[in-house]
Order: sequence, then structure tokens, then C-alpha cells
Amino acid sequence: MTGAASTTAVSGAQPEYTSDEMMSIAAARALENGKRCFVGIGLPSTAANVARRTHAPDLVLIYESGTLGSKPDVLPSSIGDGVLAETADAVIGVPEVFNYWLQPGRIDVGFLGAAQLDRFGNINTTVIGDDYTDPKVRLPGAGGAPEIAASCREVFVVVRQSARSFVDKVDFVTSVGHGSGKGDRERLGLPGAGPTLVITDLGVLRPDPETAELVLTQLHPGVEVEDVRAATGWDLQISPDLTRTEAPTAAELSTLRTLKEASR
Amino acid sequence: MTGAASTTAVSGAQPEYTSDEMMSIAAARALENGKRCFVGIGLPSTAANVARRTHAPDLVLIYESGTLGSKPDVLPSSIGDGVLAETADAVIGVPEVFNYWLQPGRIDVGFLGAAQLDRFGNINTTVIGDDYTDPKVRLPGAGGAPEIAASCREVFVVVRQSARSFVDKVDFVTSVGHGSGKGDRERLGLPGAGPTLVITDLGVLRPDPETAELVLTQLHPGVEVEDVRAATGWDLQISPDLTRTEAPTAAELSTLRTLKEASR
Amino acid sequence: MADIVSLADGVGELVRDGDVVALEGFTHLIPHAAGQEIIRQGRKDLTLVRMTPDIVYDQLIGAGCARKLIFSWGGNPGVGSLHRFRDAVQHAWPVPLEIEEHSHAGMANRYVAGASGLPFAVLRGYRGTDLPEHTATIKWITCPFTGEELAAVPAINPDVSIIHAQRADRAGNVQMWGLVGVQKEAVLAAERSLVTVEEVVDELEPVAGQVVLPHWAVTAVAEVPGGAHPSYAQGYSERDNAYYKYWDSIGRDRDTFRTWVRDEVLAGRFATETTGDKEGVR
Amino acid sequence: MADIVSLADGVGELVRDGDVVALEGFTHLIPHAAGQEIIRQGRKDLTLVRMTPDIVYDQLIGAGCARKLIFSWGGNPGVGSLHRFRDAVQHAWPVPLEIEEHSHAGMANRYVAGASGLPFAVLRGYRGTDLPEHTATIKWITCPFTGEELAAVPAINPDVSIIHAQRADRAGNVQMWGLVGVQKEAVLAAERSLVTVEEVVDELEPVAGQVVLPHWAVTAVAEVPGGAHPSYAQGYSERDNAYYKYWDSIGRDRDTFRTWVRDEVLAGRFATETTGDKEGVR
Repeated sequence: MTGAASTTAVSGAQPEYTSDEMMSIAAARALENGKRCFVGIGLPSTAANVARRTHAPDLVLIYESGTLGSKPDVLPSSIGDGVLAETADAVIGVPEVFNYWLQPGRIDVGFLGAAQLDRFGNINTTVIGDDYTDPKVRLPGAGGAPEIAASCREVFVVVRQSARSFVDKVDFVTSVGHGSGKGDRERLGLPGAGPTLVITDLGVLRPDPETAELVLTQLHPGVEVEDVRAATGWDLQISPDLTRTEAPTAAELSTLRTLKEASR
Repeated sequence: MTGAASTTAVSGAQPEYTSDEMMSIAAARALENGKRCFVGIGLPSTAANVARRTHAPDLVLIYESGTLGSKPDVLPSSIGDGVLAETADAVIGVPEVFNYWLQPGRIDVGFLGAAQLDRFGNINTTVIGDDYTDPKVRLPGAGGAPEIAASCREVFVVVRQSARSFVDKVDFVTSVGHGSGKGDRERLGLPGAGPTLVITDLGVLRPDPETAELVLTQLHPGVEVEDVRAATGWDLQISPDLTRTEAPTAAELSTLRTLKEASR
Repeated sequence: MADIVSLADGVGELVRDGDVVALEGFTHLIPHAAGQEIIRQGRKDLTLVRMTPDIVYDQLIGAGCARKLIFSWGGNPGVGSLHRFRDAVQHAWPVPLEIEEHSHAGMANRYVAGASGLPFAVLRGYRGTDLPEHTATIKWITCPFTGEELAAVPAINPDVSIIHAQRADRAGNVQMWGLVGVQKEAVLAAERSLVTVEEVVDELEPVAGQVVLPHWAVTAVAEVPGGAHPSYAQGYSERDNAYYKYWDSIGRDRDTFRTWVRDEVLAGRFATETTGDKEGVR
Repeated sequence: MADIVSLADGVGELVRDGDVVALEGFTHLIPHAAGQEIIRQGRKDLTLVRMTPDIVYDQLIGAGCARKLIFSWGGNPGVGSLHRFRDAVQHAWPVPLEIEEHSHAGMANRYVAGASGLPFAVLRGYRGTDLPEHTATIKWITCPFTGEELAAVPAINPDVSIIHAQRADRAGNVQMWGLVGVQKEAVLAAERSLVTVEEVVDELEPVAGQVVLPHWAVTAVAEVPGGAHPSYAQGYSERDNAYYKYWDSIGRDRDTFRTWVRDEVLAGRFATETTGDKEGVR
């Protein structure tokens, strides 16, 4: 689920870092201490574990493999790593994860990746192409994502941005973001607020409060609006309150790199 | 749930024993080795534990409190005694008992008591009297019995016999026996065979294969047909193949008494 | 993070007049001390939920705390009847008691639905019995795949659930083992929860058969050693079988019961370091 | 009482051409050795059921054992795609593969319904997604109490389920711990079951977090140390993360895969004391 790490180096007065590192650290910062976070493997897991080792020591990590309150000392390479069970407050069966813990809305943040994401934050991890029965590319499928997207109080998406992955309309709605716009989640009866934050290697997008369309609200250091527009498959709107992400601190980078190093 | 033990002594060439002891031993004998038996507390539990210590060492005892394969060394005084959990092959939650183990028909024998039993083996443990909302006597209620009676492959009822408890029609159907007669269980979609054996302190009744009405098929030693008729609230039919129960052996009695003694 | 509180404060904060209250524990780990604290604080008009309303609810019903009981088996296990429960149902003493009656399978599944955030549960139950005629919360539902008709029961979501467990740590993570009944489901189904424990410890050593409730799924924890008596806490105490028989003699008679409440329950308030006794003792 | 058998005999006796077969294990305790024994015995036309058809099913699909896959997530965890699965779906190689696709929540509940003897399960899922349009086994059902519409999925009841566990005793009682996934449900939902274990022991020492399957709920047990590799058995082995990456290089190419099957799987039959290889190797 992790792909090749981006090697774009960003330099300046700050320590050097890659755009992937910026993405992970921006995602980590979004996680408030004490929150219960349903974590997918790969980028979400990296970010959640950086958060737990920096500003959010009491972040509660929940993995769909059946661990509540995992405290891994290395980055797990799969959601089923032994370290997740060994360090958990409770280990439970998979039906219980979904029925007793996710479905009733006990989880604050669902942390998801995406193969394709559209302007309303809908996620596709099923097929690329128009024909489900004869797909251009067969992706892994739903996993836990549809119910994570439905039931968590809010959803953060962490995904590398490109015009191919950021599309006007996903080929297949695996997990509902804001459907076809504002009010759709309520009409569908989805209890959570849906994607409130999309963190990419270029910046941060948030749903417009009026339309639920994802708009650019924050740029990572060294990235310009035109770079993000070029990496977006729809006519991206820019927030009038566009801000600039603070570059990773030395402490954040060292935490992230130590974690990554330890898991090699 | 246990009442005052009967003190009617039966004597002869055999060792002396009470009619309650005969009942427990007759019930124990009915349990085949290796069967999985869902055990209610009181008379059923006594009988099941005697069986396990005599001819049926591999009898699997299942208690609704959440134990699979309990091997108590004393008679438990409630279905929640610690000894049941400590000696079990597996301890599980109560929803799992009913959903994963009882409901799918994994249990061979459901072993039930009754406050009132009727000619078709229906069981009442809810209310005595015609008016549910203003009962003459309020009984404990259903507990696990309705689903035990529905789902076990067959049901054995162990109950002291009297004209008050053996009635033509129960005041309230808590647990279905043969309903209003042959074929009713199939019509209701109840998977198990229902009560195939009713063991009392006087003898043994079995459903007539044609009508499903309980008929007397076996008399305990020293009991006459007229005694049983007098203790039955309907016009009791007698099997043409009426047999006589073998008196308890010294070994059976000593097992029963040792168990009872140990649990005082 | 669950608050660590006194029993009196826990009950005082979390149990309100008119609440739907579940005290669970299936013969093991029955929260008797919490039940008596509810009597002591004079709560009334409660809807009491419990699969096996044994002694703990006989006491609450006799003390007049309840207006309704949702249950599946109301007896004194191993002994016989619950006389206060019977008196309430048969003679409306001390107050009328409405009942909503299920089977164990039905009750267990109602808690499961409640814990799962579902409005109802499906089971293969009740068919042919007289229960559906008298219990409005039993309905029928058709399988959309096979056409088979099955029973449906609505979720139970208590305002507050109270259980007893062996241990908690200082963050309020709760650990119990042995017969664990429907306690996890009762807590997860409830809006608020109070867990009384034998002891609060620094570290929860893993135990075979344990169920752990994370601190963020529990509202409050109170250390009440022996709080399950005459029920028991495996690893800490034995079931007091004699007390169950003794209870038969107390519960059997209204005056004896009243004396027991006065001497054993209301007097007991002075033995706790209570500050939460807001409603006074009636 | 469960039979203690060799892996070859267990698969030979219990897995038949055309069966609905579930191999479960959620990243932990994946029964890889049993999967390869199925390839070795040349089973075909199987309907494979599994929440996460990772490497174990990539191998079975690539070897042409399956005609249908019922699943919720088909990837190589921590690495990327399953190339044999993709090749089967995108190019019908080596045989066409029908798929029936759910979410994890749906699959888990289908097993729960199967284990519970119910025809279907209810969940709050799928709403608004494109899955119901393509998956006939997702329908809608109305709560008889609230009128709310929820998703319904049919029970899964495999002909045979296969899992890997840490230990069994000589009677065939099975013990597993750590991440236990949906293995208990898969076994209880199935008509027959085979459990491969790290070791058969005289006595099962209790372990925190254990799930025990009684011997009378299991058809057969086979001692297969390391039978989960490259997955792991907590307490016995570590996950071989490098193998998952290595698999990407094997699965990516048809010829490399065929060579792997010939050299690593079919050759392996001589290493087992098999007597159950009834169908021959294709």
C-alpha cells in the first residue's frame, strides 16, 4: 500500500525534507491529542505514529485487524503486525472491530488513503475504468474504508496529489465523501461528517462549507498554487484564506525518520 | 430452582434410595457418552454430572453462563459458579452462547426443568393463572429455555410429577414442546425434535410417535400406573410396551451422593 | 479517560430519576454495592434492565426505585423465587411494576444491537411461545435472501449501565475475566457507564479469558472491594451461596425487608466517604 | 473429537472440487501451507472466500484452482497489488474469475451470520457506495421498530473452512491468540473445517487473549509448523516482510509464477508423508 517514496527535496533555512515527509508531518499535526483514530496502513499509519510521538502522546490508535490502543515502537509494515497486538490495550476479533467500535460512531477520526479522489472527497479503491466487469486496472477493493468513511466523526485523507488521482468524478465510489455535494451525507443517512481534511504532498484541501467541494486551503512550503492546479483533475478553487504550511521542525523530522529507520 | 428434596424412601433388595435419586439417575442414564448437553441448573445439572462420572465421561456440558465443556468436581449451586468457568474448555460471553453455539443446532440435548408441563410437552415457567397481567403466581420467566427447546437436537425434561404440574394445557407457553400435536414443530419451523423424554420421580414419558402426546413408557421401581395417573392432570395414556426402570445401582447412588455431599 | 470516583459520587453523578438503568453481571460480578447505593440515594421511577434480576433487583424493586423491569429470568438462582419481584408484580407493592419480558437470547441480542449502534437484532427465537403476544418489543422480519421469517428485537440503549469488574488501572482501563456475561455489551450500549472494581492498580497484568474495556469507553470507575457480594469476583472472592438462601428469609416478608433496608443499606451510607448523595434518603 | 491428520490427508479428505472454501487469518495466522497443498492436489472450480485475498489466494488463483472469489480487499499488504488476482480479473488468466465483492464489515457480518445459523446479517453499511449496484448479495431491510433502512447481507456457510492456529491438544481442541480475525466465525460457519497448527501438545496452557475452539467444533487438525509463513504465528514466528516484497517479483510475471509453482509447490509434495493426494497433480 505504500508506494515509492517521493524524493523531491525541499531546501531552505529549515532542514531538508521530502514532499512525502511534509505530507506525513502535516497529517500528523492534524491529529489532536486524546482522539481515537482508525488508522489505515501506509501514509495514515506513519502520520498517526508521528503524532503519537510528538504532540499527541494519548492518541488512541485503532487498527482494523483488531487492536484498540496500539502503541507500536516501530512503524508496522501491515495492519496485522505483531507489534500492534502486543502493545494494544485490547485485542478483539474483526467482527467486533466493525460492529462494536466503528459502526456506533465511537471513533473520532478515520484516516484513509485513496487511489482516486474526486472534487467531493469521494474515494475509489476498487477499479479504474468505466466498466466494473472489465476494468482498466483492478484495485484492491473496499476493505474497511466504506464504513470508516461513513461512521467516523470525521475523515482525514492522506494521498499524493496528481491530475490522474485527483479527478472530477471517481470511476467507482468505494467510500462516500460528500457524495454529489452539500447535504448528500445527511440524505444518505451517513452519521459522520465525512472528509474534513485532505492532506497531500502539495498542500491541504478542505470542503467548502457551502458546497462541500474540496478547495485548496493551505500550501506546503515551496509549492505554488499553479503546481497544485496542475496536479488536480478539476478546476480547483482556492480558498480566499489560503495559508502556508509551516515547514517540518527538526524534531518532527527526526521523529519521523527514526520511526521509519526502526521499521526497515 | 431446586426445591425440597423428596424423602420418599424406596426399599427392597437394592440399596435404599429416594424417588428424587431415582429420577436423577434415570435422567443421567439417558445421556449418551460424547453428547453435547445444554444444562439447566438443579435437577438437569445433577443428572448430567452423575452421567459424566458414570457411563458418560466424555459428555460435554454447556452452561448458559458461558462455559463450553465444564468438568465440575462438585455440583454447582448456580449456573454461574466459578468451578464451571475454571474447568471449562472455553469460556465465552453470553451472546455468543446463544448465537454461535445454541442457535445453529450444535447441541445434542437440551436438558430442562419445568414448573408446568402439558400433554404435548410444552413448558411453562412464566405465570400460573389465566391472566398474564394479573397472575396467580409469577414464576421466574423464560431464561434460556425457549431457544434451548427450539434449537437443541432433542430435549429431555426432568421434573417432579404431580397433578398440579402435569396439566392438560399450560397456562403460558414459555418453551414449545410439541405445540398442539404432531407436526406443529415443523409448521413453526423449530429445528430440533423437541422433548423426546420426560423423566419424573415416578417414571418416564415419551411422545407418542403418531400424536406427539406424552405417554407413560416406563415406571420406576415401586411405582404403579395408578400412582402416575393420579399425578397427571390429563387422561394419561400408557404405552403397550411399558417397561420398568432398573433400580439405581450402588455405584450410581454413591456417585450421586458423593457429588451432592461435596457441594453442601 | 474514565474518572476514578467514589461509589457514592459515581452513582450520584450518573444515575438520575427516571433513567433506564442496566446493572449486569451473569451470576458472576454482579454489582450489588452499586445497587444498594442507588437505594441509598433514593432514586425512583427507574426502568431497570437486566437479564437475570436476581437479588440485586429484588432489593431495588422492594425499595421502590423501579417503575419498570425489562428482563428474561427473575429468580433467586439455586434457591427459588424473588419475593419482592413477585410482590411487585402480583400486588403492586411498594409501587406498581410494569414488566417487559424476553428470553435470554432476546435480551442478549438486544444488548448486542445496542452496542453495535443498530436499531434492532435478528434471532431465531420466540416462535410458538406466548411471549410475543405479551411483549410488544418482539416482532417478525423476513430475510431478504431466503424469505424466512425470523424474530426481531429492538436495541437496548440504557441511559447508564453499571457493572462490577476485577480491576482497573489509573487511566480507567477496565479488566475482567471468568464468566463475562453481557457486561461489555451493556457498557457499550449505554450513554454513560459506571464500573465498580475490586481494585485500582498501576498496571493490568494480562489474564487468560480477559475482557478489557478501554478507558475511553467507560465514564467512571469506583474502587469497591467486595462490591459483588454475595455474587463473587473470580480471583478475589467466592460466591456466598449461604447468602442467597438467607436472602429468601429477608425478601419473603415486607417488614423484614424494610428492616433490612433500614439497617443494612441506609445505615451503610455512613460507612462510605460519600459526597454525591444529592437526593437525600427517602 | 477432531481427527489429527497429515496436511495432505486433511486437504485430501475435506476439500473437494467445486467447493466453497474459506481460508481465513487476518494478516496473522494465514494458512499458507494448506493453500499450497490445495494447489498440489490440483483442486479446481473452487469458490474462494476470504476477507483479504492476499498472497495465499494470489497463489491459488494463479494456479487455476478458483472459478470465483468472494472478498473485500485483494492486495499484497504493505507492498501493493496482487498480480495473479489482477491478471485473472483483467485477462481471465489462467481461467476466468468471477468476483463477489463486499466491504470488510459486510464480509465479517456474513461470517457472523453463518456462524450463528442465521440466513442474513444487518449492518449500517454500503450506503451511497457503488458496491450494491454490482454485488447482488447486498440488499436493504427495514427496521420493524424505527423504520430505518439498513443493509442486509446473506450468511456465508463454506463447505470447508481452513485456518492456522498456534496449538491443539490431542483431542483436537484448538487454541489461538494474538490477532484472531474472523477465524472462529469461519470455522463455525462451515460444514467442515481443517485447522493447521504449529504444534500438537498434551495440555493447552491458558494464554491471555486466547480463543479456544472445542474439539467437537473442528473436523480435523494437522500439525504444520511454520504453516503460516510468510504470515506468522504470534509466540512462534515473525512476519516475513521481505517475502511479501519478494512475492511481488514472483506474481508479476506468468512464467516466473509457473516456475515457482513447479519448483516450490509441486515439488513440495514429496516432502510430505502424503497419502491423500487423490486427484493427482495437474
